Amino acid sequence: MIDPSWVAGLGVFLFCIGLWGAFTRKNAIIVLMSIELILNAVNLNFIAGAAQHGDATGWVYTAFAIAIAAAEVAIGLAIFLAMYSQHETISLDEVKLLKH
Amino acid sequence: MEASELAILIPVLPILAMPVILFLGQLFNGNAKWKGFWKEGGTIATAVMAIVFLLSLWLIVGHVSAFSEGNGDDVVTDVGNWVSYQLFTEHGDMKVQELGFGMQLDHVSVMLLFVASFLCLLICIFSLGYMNTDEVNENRNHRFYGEFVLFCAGMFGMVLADNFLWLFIFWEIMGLCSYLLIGFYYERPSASYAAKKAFLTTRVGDIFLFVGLLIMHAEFGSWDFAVVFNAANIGAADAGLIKAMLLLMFIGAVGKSAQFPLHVWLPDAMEGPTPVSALIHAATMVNAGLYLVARMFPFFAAPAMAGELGDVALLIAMIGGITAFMAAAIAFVQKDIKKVLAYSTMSQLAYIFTGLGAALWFVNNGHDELAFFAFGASMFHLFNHAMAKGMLFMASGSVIHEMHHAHHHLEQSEDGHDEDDDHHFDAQDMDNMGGLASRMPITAIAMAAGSASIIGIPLIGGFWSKEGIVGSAWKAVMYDGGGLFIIPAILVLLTAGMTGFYMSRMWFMTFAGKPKTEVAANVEETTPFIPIPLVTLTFMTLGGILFAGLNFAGWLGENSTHLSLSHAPSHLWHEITHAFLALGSDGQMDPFILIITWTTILLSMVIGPFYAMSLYGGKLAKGQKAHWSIAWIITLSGRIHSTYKFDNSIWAESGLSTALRNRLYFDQWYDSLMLKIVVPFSYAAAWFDRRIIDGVIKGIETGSQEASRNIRSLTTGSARDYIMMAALGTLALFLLIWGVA
Amino acid sequence: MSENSSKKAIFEREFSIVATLVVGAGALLLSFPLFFEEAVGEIDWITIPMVAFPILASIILLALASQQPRGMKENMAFPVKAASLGFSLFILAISSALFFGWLGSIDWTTLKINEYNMNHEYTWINSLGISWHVGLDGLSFPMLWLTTLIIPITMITTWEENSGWYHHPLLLLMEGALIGVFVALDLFMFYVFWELTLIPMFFLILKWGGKDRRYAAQKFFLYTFTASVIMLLGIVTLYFLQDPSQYLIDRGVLTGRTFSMIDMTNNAQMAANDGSVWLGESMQNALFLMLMLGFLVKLPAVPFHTWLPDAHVQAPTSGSMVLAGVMLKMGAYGMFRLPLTLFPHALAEYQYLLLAIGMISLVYGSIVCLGQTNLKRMVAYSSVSHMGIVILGIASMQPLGFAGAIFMMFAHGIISPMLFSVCGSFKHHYHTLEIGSTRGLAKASPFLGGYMMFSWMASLGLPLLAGFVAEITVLVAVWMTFGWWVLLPALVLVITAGYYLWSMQRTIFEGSGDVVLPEGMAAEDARDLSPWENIGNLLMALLIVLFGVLPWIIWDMMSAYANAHFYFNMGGLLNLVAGGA
Amino acid sequence: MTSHVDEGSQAVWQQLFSDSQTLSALMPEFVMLMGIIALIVVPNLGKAMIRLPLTKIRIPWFFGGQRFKTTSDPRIPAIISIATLLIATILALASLMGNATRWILYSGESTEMIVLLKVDGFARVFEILFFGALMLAAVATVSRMPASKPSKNLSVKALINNRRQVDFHILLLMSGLGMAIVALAQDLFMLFLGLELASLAIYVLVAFHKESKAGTEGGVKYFIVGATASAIGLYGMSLLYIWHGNLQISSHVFSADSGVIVIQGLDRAFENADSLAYIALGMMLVGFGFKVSAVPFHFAAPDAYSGASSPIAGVLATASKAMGFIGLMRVLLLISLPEGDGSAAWLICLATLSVITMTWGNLAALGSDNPKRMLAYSSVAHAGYMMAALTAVGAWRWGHISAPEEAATWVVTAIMFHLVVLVTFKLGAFLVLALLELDGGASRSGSLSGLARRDPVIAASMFIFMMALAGVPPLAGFMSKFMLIAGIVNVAAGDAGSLMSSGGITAFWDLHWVWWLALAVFINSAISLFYYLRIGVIMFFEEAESDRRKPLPRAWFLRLAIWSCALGTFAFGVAGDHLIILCNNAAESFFALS
Repeated sequence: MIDPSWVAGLGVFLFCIGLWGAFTRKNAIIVLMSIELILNAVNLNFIAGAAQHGDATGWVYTAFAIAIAAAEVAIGLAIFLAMYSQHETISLDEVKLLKH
Repeated sequence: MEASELAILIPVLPILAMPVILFLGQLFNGNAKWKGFWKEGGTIATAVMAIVFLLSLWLIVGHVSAFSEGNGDDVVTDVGNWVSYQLFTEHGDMKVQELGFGMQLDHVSVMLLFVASFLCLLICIFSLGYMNTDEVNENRNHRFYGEFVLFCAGMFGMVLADNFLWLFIFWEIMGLCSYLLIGFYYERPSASYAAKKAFLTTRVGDIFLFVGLLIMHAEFGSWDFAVVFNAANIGAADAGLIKAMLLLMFIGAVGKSAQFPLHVWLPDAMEGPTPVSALIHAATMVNAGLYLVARMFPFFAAPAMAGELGDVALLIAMIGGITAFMAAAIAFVQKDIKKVLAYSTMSQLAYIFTGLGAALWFVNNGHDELAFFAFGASMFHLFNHAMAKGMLFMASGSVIHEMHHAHHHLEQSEDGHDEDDDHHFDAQDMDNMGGLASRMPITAIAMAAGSASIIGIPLIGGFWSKEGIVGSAWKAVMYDGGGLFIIPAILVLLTAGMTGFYMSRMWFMTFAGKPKTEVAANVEETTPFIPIPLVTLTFMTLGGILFAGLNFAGWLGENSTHLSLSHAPSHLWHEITHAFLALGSDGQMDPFILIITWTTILLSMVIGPFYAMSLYGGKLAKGQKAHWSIAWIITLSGRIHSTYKFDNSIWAESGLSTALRNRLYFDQWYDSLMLKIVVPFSYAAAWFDRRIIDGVIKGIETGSQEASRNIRSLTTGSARDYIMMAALGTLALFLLIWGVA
Repeated sequence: MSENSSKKAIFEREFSIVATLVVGAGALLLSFPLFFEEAVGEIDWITIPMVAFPILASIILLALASQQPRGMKENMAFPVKAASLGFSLFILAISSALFFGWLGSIDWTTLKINEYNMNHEYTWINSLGISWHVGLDGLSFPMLWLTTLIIPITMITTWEENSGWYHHPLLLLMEGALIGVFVALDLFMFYVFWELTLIPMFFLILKWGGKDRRYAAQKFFLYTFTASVIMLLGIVTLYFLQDPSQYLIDRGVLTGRTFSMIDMTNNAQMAANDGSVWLGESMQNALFLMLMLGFLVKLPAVPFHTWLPDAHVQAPTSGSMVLAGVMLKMGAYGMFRLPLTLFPHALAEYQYLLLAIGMISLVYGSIVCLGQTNLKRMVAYSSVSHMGIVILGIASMQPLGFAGAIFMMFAHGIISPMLFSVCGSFKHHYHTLEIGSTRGLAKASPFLGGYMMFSWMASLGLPLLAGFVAEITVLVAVWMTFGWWVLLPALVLVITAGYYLWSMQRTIFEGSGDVVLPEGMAAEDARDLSPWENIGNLLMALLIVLFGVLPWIIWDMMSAYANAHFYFNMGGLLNLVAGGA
Repeated sequence: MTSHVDEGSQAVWQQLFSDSQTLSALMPEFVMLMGIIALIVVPNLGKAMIRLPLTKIRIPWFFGGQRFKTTSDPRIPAIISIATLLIATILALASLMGNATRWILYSGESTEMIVLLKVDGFARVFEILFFGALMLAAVATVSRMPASKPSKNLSVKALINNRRQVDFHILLLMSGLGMAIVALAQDLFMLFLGLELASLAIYVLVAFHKESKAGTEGGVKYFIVGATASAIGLYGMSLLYIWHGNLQISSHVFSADSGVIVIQGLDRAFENADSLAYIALGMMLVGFGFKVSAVPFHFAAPDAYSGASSPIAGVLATASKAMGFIGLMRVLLLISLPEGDGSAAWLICLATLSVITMTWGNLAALGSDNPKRMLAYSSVAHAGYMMAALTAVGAWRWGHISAPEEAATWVVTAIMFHLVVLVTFKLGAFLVLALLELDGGASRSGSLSGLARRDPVIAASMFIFMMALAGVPPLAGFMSKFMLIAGIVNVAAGDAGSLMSSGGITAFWDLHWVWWLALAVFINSAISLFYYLRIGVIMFFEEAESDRRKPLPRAWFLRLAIWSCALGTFAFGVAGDHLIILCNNAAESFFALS
């Protein structure tokens, strides 16, 4: 069995990538993907924790987290679509009507 | 009913009359009957003044007779409590203190009360003629009478007050009325300016008096004469502070009595109507300072202060001497008849200060008898001067009034008259007068009597007191080690001669010679009411000899003596021998004082008038006749004028003369002090307030707006930036937690 | 046209009925205790309607009037004004009845410290220990009376000048709030009313002010609010420094503490009696400074004064009158009520700081006055200067100084409204406030000139007018404590005279017989005061004379308060001050 | 914090779905659920029939087909939603009055139990807050997004509005349910679930006006940043899970059928926290910090507020923020307060955050011309005030003072009170803006100009709201700010008060430094007054813009909501006693453990 800390370590890695992606990428879809990466890191952590503590709730948490991530994507894409229909772009840098 | 029970009415009646007059005046302004019978309030004012005079007379007679019967005492009437409070003393306990109003009657206050009420009444009558016949004053005479009665109330209150606080309160009320009345013709810039100047200058003095009173309160815990003059209390007080207190109070007196260096307001105060000048700026208010200094007597007399307060006395005499000399010198060159009188007032008041200084000096050094003499002489001079000067001003008012009328008359008769001319003609300028003796006999006689009194022509009013003052000053030098007293002594001696000159000059320029203008030739003495006070006061002035006979000066000097008619002839003899032969109290002739006496008489009676005659005298125009009583003077002056011709052009064109015409530049200095220093400083302060203090507040405002802009510019609008900021914030959070945990 | 006027007539009738009903009902309710005192027993609660009714009445009037259709509102100005005035007069009647002892047979001069007449308490927000606690003593009653005097006079004076229909109700609201401040014995309540006064004043300035009224209104509100929140922090801290009491906790007070000034004062006094320093020295000092900041800004004292000139210059006459007449007194009142009563040691500690602030306010304020070119601004700075005297009186730490300071509050409270009313009339009739833009106005407007002269004279401390008593008593106390420092205030008396006389010379005097009007003003437009203004000014002038000639009318209770205060709170400090003079 | 077994407590332990008691305990939530279902079902009721297979019998199925006219009326969803929220509020209030604490458990295995929900006063008060705020929003929306009676000649806009009714109200109810779960949750993950449920609904609500550029943009930004923040928060939770093994907020001991069961919650574990735990804590702070819009996680908030319709913005500023504060309080006050001597580890960190937050918010609002953004920034500032109060509890010098719980309880009371009354004036202010939006927009301060003339009552209400926000007495905003300050000072004074009985002496510097936070709050509220006053000045001073001089539309529902807010603002200010007591009881139940 893989040591849970490796799993968690992968999680840290994914988290960093996700966070980095979230504020470096302009394309909204990619930002959304980056956020998904963070959520995946969360899942890995829960799994690692569950394995480490021998606790079933971690698995349950993971299942819920996946569901949440899915819902989030759905909503995100819907909002992006609405944005696209208004702004005709999904680049976050070009949507700057509201500022200051 | 005791007179003292009604005494409270003396100040209160006029105070109540003021709103009545003002209210009715505002109500009936322009009404014919109001102008006619009511004289725009003048009738009410006169009635009130008459009542007050009768009340005062009652009071005075009661006082004098009580003393004559040997059971007299200073009457102190407690009228009521004003405010009460508690004081916290150094010993850690509290004491209840009450400030009440009460009235005190002693010889000095009785004398001043008489002077005030008598002159107030006379001048009020004078005003009926003077004010109500001048159309400049039409429809606003009620203001004059309202302020006039208020002033009278202030004077009576000040004289009667039994404590220094109320003295001060009424003192200030007089100041206010002085301001209001000088500024009666408020539309004239010069009057408005003069009023402000008078108020401010006297107020400078007043605050020193005020601080002095604060010290008095701290030292005695009270302002009541009864407490303050108690020798034991004075003994318990701190000598240094008492000295400071007296000095401060003296500064107040200097301001009020227009002494050097706070004298600048008095000449300008002549902007007011002439009755005002007569009443306030000659006869009554300016005496307030003297009264105050006279009231300081017990401090100098207190055993605990013996020898301690000589400096103060010397200073008082010194200021007196300087002012006397300076004012007389300035009076030499004045053309305005009222200005001459104003400077004369200053000069004469200064005499009294010198006399008082000597009296205080004596009493402080333990020479009570000399002190009482000097004190009595000073107070007597106050009396004489008030009577004479009040009359002189009224007489000058008469001249001015008639000049004005004549001018007006001429103007109307001349067709196509240029209206601007009106402003060029100065009814007060003596260069426009001349030869009026025949056209205004009453005025001329009155003025001659008044001038004689002021000059100190022997046996006439002022002579008796002036001699005493000069003599006292020299005695202080001679017998009491007052080395520096030599300065005021010499100054007052010289001033005696100068007085002779400028008073004569004024009289001759006005009444002698030929009319210098057409206006002067057409003057008629017709205005009603004016002669009444002139005649009355002429007798009063000439009656100085009676007062001298009554030992009036002695009575004033020492509270224990009393007036007695039966001893009058012997007293008169006593006075005459003393005055002319310089007999001391022991009956021995004092040769030195004799010299001084006769020098004074010579200077004032002979040399001064002689020069004046030679320069300004002259016979009347042909066909004009003066009254016999003055005709000889004019004739004499014409002789001297034609015989002795002095070339005074060197003096007249010298720098000294220019300086005197410019009043020794005091006004310029004070003005430039105000305009170049105080006003710019205040503008700078206003700038500082707006730019710096408020600038900080505004800076905070603009700064926060700036900060707001900067902060909001961080909200770039890009979601990526938001996330980045959040991430950075997270990092910062970690670091913070790390640092602490 | 006819339809409109008939509408108007109907409306006026209806409105008059409603307004009469409102006033009548209030009057009836209030008169009940007046005439049936025995029937209702104690009348301790009398101040509560004095606070509540003006506020309610003004809200009702505002609500009634605001719901009228457009074009009708202006027609209502008269009945609304009349109702407001009627109400304020009634409040005046009650407070006067209290003063003269017609009501409840009150003796104002025998109160000890922390004893109150009309002491009444209702539970308000029990969980925080807040109650509606009212009471009056020799300090607060003069202020209450002043308020009830000044508000109707203000209404009368500005009857015509400000024609808006909600002007007078705002003044009524102001009156309620001000009375609330002065009667409150609960710190929370005190603070609530303290801030509530800002709102009507804000609107008065904003609605009827001058050109820069917007700036001035905001500055006024912000500045004083900022200072008072810091004061509030002090109050809250003080609150939590008290012992939680089990008794209160059992009664449902969650924190176990109250905001009662009486309790706090008692605690402070008990500590002072033991010779100890209540709350400790540094705590006293900190709290003292915090509370004082709020009050000094309100007063205002240099350097926290710059809101005042702006507010005054921009405010309408009524605003200025109430602001200068009563609102500034809130600051001084607060000082006496809180920091001076609770923290005598801190007062001793900061005596010289107060001296400095007072001196600077006084001297600097008067010098700045001299440099002003705007009449109202000058008068505003003169308020700063005069309030400096109040601080000096406090700093003197003498019973006489305290009493003098309180009298100064009262005297300035009747003098300064007159100053501002004159300025307001000046502005109203001549459309300018520039000193020097006119000459010889006394000719065109003799009443204006006369009142200006009178009020100026009153303000510069002429004897037998109200201000003099205050000045002399305070300065006596200052001499006794600080000695020669008194020369500075004395100097100010000259400067004060200087700027007042100078300003008169350049406005109502001179002109060489002609009236010089401001540019662009036709000669026939130069009018004198309206009857309303005349009446208002006359009333104030009478008051000024009354309290100048007979100061003991109100002085006695002030002096009694100061003495009681001094006996108690300064008891332990005697040795500290003894070395002062 | 301490978690001891309180044997004699009234607590009732219930397993999820074990009996009808659970149902009754969770009645408001079930009502919300029913409401959501009803909103889905009712508009879709129609003449749909199901034909039984092989027969010709058609059974009415009612779901689908040609819709009934009455049930498909576009005005129905609003009624359902308002009714649901109303009933839920009433039930929550009833439950609050019942005052029994119930714990809802989930039994994993026989020996392992997880406490999922806790029904107590704390949760109920917040639920009332949430439902109330949402109800006001729903009522306002009746006017803001009016549904029209179906007819042939409706405008396109009216048609769109009609079609959106169901969506809007479903989302509203869902967010309400999510918030309720947050209030109830006793497990961090459960809390997170509720949070996500609410957030996801709100993301959509923000972007609801998808035909406007601003709406979609605001939605996108809010979504992106929000999703990131909650992902970070969740990551923190997962770390915590790794560290501790469960996400229970507090520890419990209770007897079950199978014997005594001990749940070791995070509160116990934090006594010996290591850096991992602190990192996790920090990350959770980010997640909740976004919800309460604390600086620097607030950036999307102004954009979202100005993009969203005003009632929704109001919900964001009140209910959503309250939700974030529940999280913060749970994490900070229940989990990570130390027991021994000393202050909380996050004390300085949070103090810094709070001061920066309030100052930043106020300064930014100072120059903002858009009233909605201004209110957004002011909402940031208000978050700062509340965080300052929270921070103060961390200064709680354990062992030094005799009655620490009271101080902490007081702070929680103050925060709850503040959040509750915030609904009245913050939401009220947004509702006024909503009214202006009906009249052509509210995105410039000029939109408010001349409001006093156009509609004095609304202007007066707005002024009341502004003054309440600034904290001017006697309005609710003053009361709440006053209580926050009182909380801070109470903690700072500590036991200083009780020393006084013996005439004791305290040096000023003995006050804990959190006292200065109170000063910061006050100075900030003074700054804030500037921009609140400016709104008043604009309304009462400036002339209305030339094209906006007519009276405001008669949106009665919206006005009703505004008036009730104004009334509440005033009433809670002068007579907030009952609410304070309510909040205080709730706060006590927040700390009560058993």
